[in-house]
Amino acid sequence: MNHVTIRFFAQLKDRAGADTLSLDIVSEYTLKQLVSHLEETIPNLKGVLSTGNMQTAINQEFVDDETVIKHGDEVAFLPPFSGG
Amino acid sequence: MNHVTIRFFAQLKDRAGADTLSLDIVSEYTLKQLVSHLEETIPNLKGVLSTGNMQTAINQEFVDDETVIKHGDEVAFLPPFSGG
Amino acid sequence: MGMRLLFCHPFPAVDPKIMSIRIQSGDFSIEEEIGKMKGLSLKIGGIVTFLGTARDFSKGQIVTALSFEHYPKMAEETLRKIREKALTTFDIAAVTMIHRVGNIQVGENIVLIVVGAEHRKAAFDACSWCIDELKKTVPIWKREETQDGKIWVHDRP
Amino acid sequence: MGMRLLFCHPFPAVDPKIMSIRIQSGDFSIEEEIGKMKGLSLKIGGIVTFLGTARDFSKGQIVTALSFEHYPKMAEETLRKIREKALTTFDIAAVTMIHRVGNIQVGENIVLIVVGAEHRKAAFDACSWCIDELKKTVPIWKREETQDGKIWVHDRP
Repeated sequence: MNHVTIRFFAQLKDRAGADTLSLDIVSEYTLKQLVSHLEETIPNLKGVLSTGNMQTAINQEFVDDETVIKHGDEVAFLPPFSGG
Repeated sequence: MNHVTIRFFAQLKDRAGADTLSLDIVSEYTLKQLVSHLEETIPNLKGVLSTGNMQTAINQEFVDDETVIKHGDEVAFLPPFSGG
Repeated sequence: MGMRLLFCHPFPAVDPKIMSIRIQSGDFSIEEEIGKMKGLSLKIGGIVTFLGTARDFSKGQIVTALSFEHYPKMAEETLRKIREKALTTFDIAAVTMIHRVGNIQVGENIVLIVVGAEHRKAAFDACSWCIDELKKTVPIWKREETQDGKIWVHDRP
Repeated sequence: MGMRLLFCHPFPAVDPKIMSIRIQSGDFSIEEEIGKMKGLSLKIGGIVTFLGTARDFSKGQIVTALSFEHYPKMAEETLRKIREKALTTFDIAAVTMIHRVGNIQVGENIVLIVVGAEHRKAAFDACSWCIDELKKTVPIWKREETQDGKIWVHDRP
């Protein structure tokens, strides 16, 4: 059982209705599979997490779709930045 | 008789030993002639006022060598600037 | 001997106000940040600053207030990387970067970049580069309050 | 009626501290100048400043103090022209230029340029241009005190 923490920011937080999710994953997921899982589970996120301008970080480092999620990972979905 | 005021700045002031000179000129001088006159009169200024990097202003406007000095003019000799 | 130990601080607390990379909710003092930088080196002859402030309109809409959110740790770490890269890329002596988060009123300060160098050209280039990089790479998000409600800047139709 | 007249000021004295072009012997406050500029327009979203400070060395010599001299009226007028040119050349909203004269200690402020704009690129370009122009065209001269004595900067052998 892999325990992961999901973090949502900005508009994603509003859509997901939460800034943090705790998730237990039975099988070994890639990031791509996790995205599909979340988009199915949370209807408001459908088609949003998988758009091209979304970046993802695992444990504060940018990662790509094929990265395998490990136990204890913090997966953060980052909409386009607008600081400054 | 043309009465003119000469102003020296920075190193020129040190060389001339004064920041302001009051001068009565009998004939009609161009700036070039005024420079020759000053370089002859004040030995410390010899070859200094006529160097290429010296700028001259009459009544706070830049002028060239052939400008004719008029009664009441303020002639300022400006070494290369070093503000900022 | 016992008395002297009372004055020993092997792990002194770092005053957050002297740190050159900060994300904070409160305002900052430009004069104070410049003063700290001047105190670092008398070799610094030129200091270029960029101050971003909250404007009252955006894309044709009147903005009445702003709010910023960041990804803690990652935002600070990214700022730190920008600072390090700037210090090695440009001929500069010091960089300070501060970004506010939380609610910000129109006219208030949002972000401050201060770059000190021996010569001004490098300071201008580095300061401009730092704010560009900050906007591109630091996980911070802006929400604007307009007559249409509260809108995250990149979520407009 | 008579009382009200006491409060009439048809020709109010201009406070030199609010003027955006100044040559002065005393120090200036960067925060104050930025604050005044922000008060001018809520359209200003980016403010770039250049601060020139007195370094402790110059051309391999240790400098212990500085002194600046200017050509009154012409120096102010030239600063004014630079400001006007910047406001018409670049897409900016406001320019402040202040230069100190007289004796200045190492580490102290010498010159301040503040440029406010809707967008930062124009503010960076204009601020950099203004300080370049100031150095080239404003009749101000610097004298450095080194171990060789007091030397006007362009009078070195």
